[in-house]
Amino acid sequence: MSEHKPNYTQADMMTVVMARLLRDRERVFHGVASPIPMVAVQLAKRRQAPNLVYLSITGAVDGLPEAFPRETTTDGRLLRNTASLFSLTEIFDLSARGQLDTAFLGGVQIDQYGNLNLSVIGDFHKPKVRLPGGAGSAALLPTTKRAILWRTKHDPKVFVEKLSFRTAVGNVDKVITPLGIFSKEDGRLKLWRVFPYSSVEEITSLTGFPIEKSPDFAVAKAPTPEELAILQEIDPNNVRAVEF
Amino acid sequence: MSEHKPNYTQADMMTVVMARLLRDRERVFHGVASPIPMVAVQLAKRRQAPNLVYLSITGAVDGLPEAFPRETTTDGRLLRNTASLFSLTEIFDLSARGQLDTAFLGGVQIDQYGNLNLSVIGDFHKPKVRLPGGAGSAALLPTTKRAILWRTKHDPKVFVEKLSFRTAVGNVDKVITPLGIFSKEDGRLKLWRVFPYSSVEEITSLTGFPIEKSPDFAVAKAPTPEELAILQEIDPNNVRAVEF
Amino acid sequence: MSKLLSLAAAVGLIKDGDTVALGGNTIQRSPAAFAREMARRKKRNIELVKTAGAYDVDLLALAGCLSAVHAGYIGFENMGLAPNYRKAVEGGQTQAKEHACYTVIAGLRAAAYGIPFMPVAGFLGSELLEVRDFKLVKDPFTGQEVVAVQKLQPDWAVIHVHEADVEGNGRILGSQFEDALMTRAAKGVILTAERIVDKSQFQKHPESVAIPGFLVNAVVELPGGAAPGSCYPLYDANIEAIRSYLAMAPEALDDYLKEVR
Amino acid sequence: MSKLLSLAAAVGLIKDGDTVALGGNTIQRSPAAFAREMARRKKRNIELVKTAGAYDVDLLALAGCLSAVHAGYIGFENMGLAPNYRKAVEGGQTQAKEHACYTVIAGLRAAAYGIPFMPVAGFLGSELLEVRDFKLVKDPFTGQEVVAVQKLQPDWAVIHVHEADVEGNGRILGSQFEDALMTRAAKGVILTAERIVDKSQFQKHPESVAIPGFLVNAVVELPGGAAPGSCYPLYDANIEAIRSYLAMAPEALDDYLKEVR
Repeated sequence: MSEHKPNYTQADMMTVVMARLLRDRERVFHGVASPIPMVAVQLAKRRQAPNLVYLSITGAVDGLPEAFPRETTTDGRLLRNTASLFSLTEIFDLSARGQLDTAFLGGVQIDQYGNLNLSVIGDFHKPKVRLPGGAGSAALLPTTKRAILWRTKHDPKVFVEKLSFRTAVGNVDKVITPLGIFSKEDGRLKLWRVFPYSSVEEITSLTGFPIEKSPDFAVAKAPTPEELAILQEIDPNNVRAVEF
Repeated sequence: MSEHKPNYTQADMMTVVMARLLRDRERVFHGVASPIPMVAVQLAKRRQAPNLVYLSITGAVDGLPEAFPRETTTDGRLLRNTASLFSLTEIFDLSARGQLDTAFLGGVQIDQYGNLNLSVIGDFHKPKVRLPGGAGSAALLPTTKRAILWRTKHDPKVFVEKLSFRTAVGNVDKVITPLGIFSKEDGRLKLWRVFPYSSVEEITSLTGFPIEKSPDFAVAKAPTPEELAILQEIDPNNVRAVEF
Repeated sequence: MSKLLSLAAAVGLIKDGDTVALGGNTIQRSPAAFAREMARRKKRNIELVKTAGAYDVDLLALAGCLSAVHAGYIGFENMGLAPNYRKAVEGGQTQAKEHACYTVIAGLRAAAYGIPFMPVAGFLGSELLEVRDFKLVKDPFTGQEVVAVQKLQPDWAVIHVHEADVEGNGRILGSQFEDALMTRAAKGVILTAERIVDKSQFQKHPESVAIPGFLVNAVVELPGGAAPGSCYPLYDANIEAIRSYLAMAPEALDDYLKEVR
Repeated sequence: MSKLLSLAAAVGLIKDGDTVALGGNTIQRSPAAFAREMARRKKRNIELVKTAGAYDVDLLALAGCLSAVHAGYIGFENMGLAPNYRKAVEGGQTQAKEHACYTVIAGLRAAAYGIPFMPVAGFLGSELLEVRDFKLVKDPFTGQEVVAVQKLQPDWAVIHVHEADVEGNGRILGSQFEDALMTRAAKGVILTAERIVDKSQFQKHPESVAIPGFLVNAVVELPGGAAPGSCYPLYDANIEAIRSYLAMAPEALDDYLKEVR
């Protein structure tokens, strides 16, 4: 990492680039345990995507929480402001019929094809570590128009050559890490952005699969003062950093 | 018919025997165009079946209308008193999973097996008469625990040797006509009750298939003064007679 | 993002040949005024989807709009058959794609769930299996055969609601019928509403708002839009008007459409 | 017909070996007090059904009640893994019948709709297809292959609601999660309720009452029954209590169950 200490955190960086990927009017979903997407959606709505349709497990449509819950992203606080309820079942149906634009999904392990493992380390039936499970991913990843993955650790145990188990496969578009962003192009994750405080070398050394740069590779723009100001305003308790 | 004019109508008789067939606590459904079942359910609830669960297309559960609608049985008036909504879709599901006790269904033609035609007279694709269609019957008749059919005309065009078209087949238990009641036993409709003002001979002459008596054959008990009094109270506008 | 349109503009979204699901049930809360405007605009080769229909379907049949009707029941209940629908089917202009109401629901569910077909219980023994496009499918777990209904995805769902906001959130009081499912199954949704309310009204009771605005393409303010049918608890069906419609000579349709707005 | 029972009597309805669906989602409105009573009564060989679970599932795993868990996600979200569920699965006492949450829903739908299986979109490419009991089925209309999920019919659905009447009508405020579906899929339904209200309260707003009484076998008055989870908007999750549960040594369970009612 650069020695010059930036005026923003890795959590800020991840939240800001995630928000920038969102488009106005699209239908966006996040599930359990998704603090960064929860904050990024509100940031995007304050900037380029005021009419983004925000869906979550709570059933809220365009929930606008006064404060973000810290330990969970399925909390009733997300219901504030909603004018109708659209349940998780309905969100899966929406995705299944091809009408969900963006789903945020995580992965304990992610491979170079953007496939992910949330199930087990070791054998499925006699696991060394039983992980929480893929939640919606096996159903959503193949049906959402695009998935944006994120993981707040970037090391070779996360970005692996081979998954212990393939929980889900599908329409991954981008993978956001604390150091940069992969883009799935021609069926593989290519390095698309490196964050200002990291480097291709650092990412290469911390990734379990070979790094290839995207034709659109660039250094990501640092969070702007405006972005940071909005973040501070909407998330003063720094819930976006809770996964670090 | 007997020359002694009874103090009740054929509609009263049909309504009363229909109500007597209902049991306490059972789940009972009627659909569109079902004035006699609509009234019979309330009569049964006032007598032997206070906890009968009454379901209709309106979504009402145990609706208790102040007055019965005359032209339709899907009217919002049936919603009065309901404490939850249980839609038509849910009623079909309930029946499909084997939890609907009794469904009331009609038939423009009914054969000796209790199969019914509500679709066409003539060829299905080039019909002589296009009938309204079977509504729920093809789905409900095979899945409800029992169906009670009724028809306010008893003649050889209704009770036919051969249906023009077989719309639905299934768990018919009883068929109520203005003259008597058939019971399905060993796969066939047997004459189970004859109404006091009719006779086996009359029914035989007005039925298109051969009449065989049920081992339990009897003359139906005429409506009691108590039954008639309740009918008068709950249905002073004689909606039960609207199909005559 | 207001989605408010005039009735004419909303009807204009529907193209000849489209498949259109109509909300409500028989003479209850069906989009009657919308159907009349479709008739005025001489929509052609429309395939209707409805569980149980009456005035709306019959009027569109009379106006020559319908190539086919997917429905479980078309009739006027205790008032009798649907005369013009009957004639259109018997004359061969309109195809009766008869369903059990439940198979309409199953087809809509398949569309809403993004699957090509729905298995459905019951239905065996019905000759509808032979004359209509239902099939059997084997349960891969037990080998048991079950009826399969193909996905039925309308181009449009047209729903008459009590209240809508300009973004398309819609609230139905009382009987919901199969309307919410139709809005999920269809590619596009048009609401006609007794009145337009502020979104803040819905934000107080989101659980009573069955139709989220993001599924809706257009909203038409249309008080009385279900008449001569009912819109419980706002108004009852106008039985006299329905009986007079039923008694009308087919040639009188143009005058009728001019007169009844 | 009052269906009011004590908590103990309601838990007594559940037999060893039963399959039990629990309402709520993660730490929101799950039937936590009911789960503790199941633990106290040493229910054995229970198969749980849940879309996303946390405290309820973890506690029952710790108490040795669970032979299997059908779920999409079991964990404490931003607070970490479910330690006792993990151990029970890793030790072989409890089988993780992992689903995508949507396939739990699909299995419940099959049960609710009375069909042996549900086709479901997506899921292809997941190794869950190979290690779990999912199959492929051919769409009889197009020949396209689609994933089939077998009917998942719980013996019981246990749902914590805000309000119930003695007949079993139940009202949930805010997030409904998949609870209504569970009540349709299960053979029997038990409600625990923050408060018992008079039926007339529901008769004013029947459209907000998601669970009709006739599906319900037992109602337990149980204020705070979702704690330490939330019951929005009545109370938030008690995070301190959850963290202290997570830090607890397994041997402390008996004391914990005595202390926490």
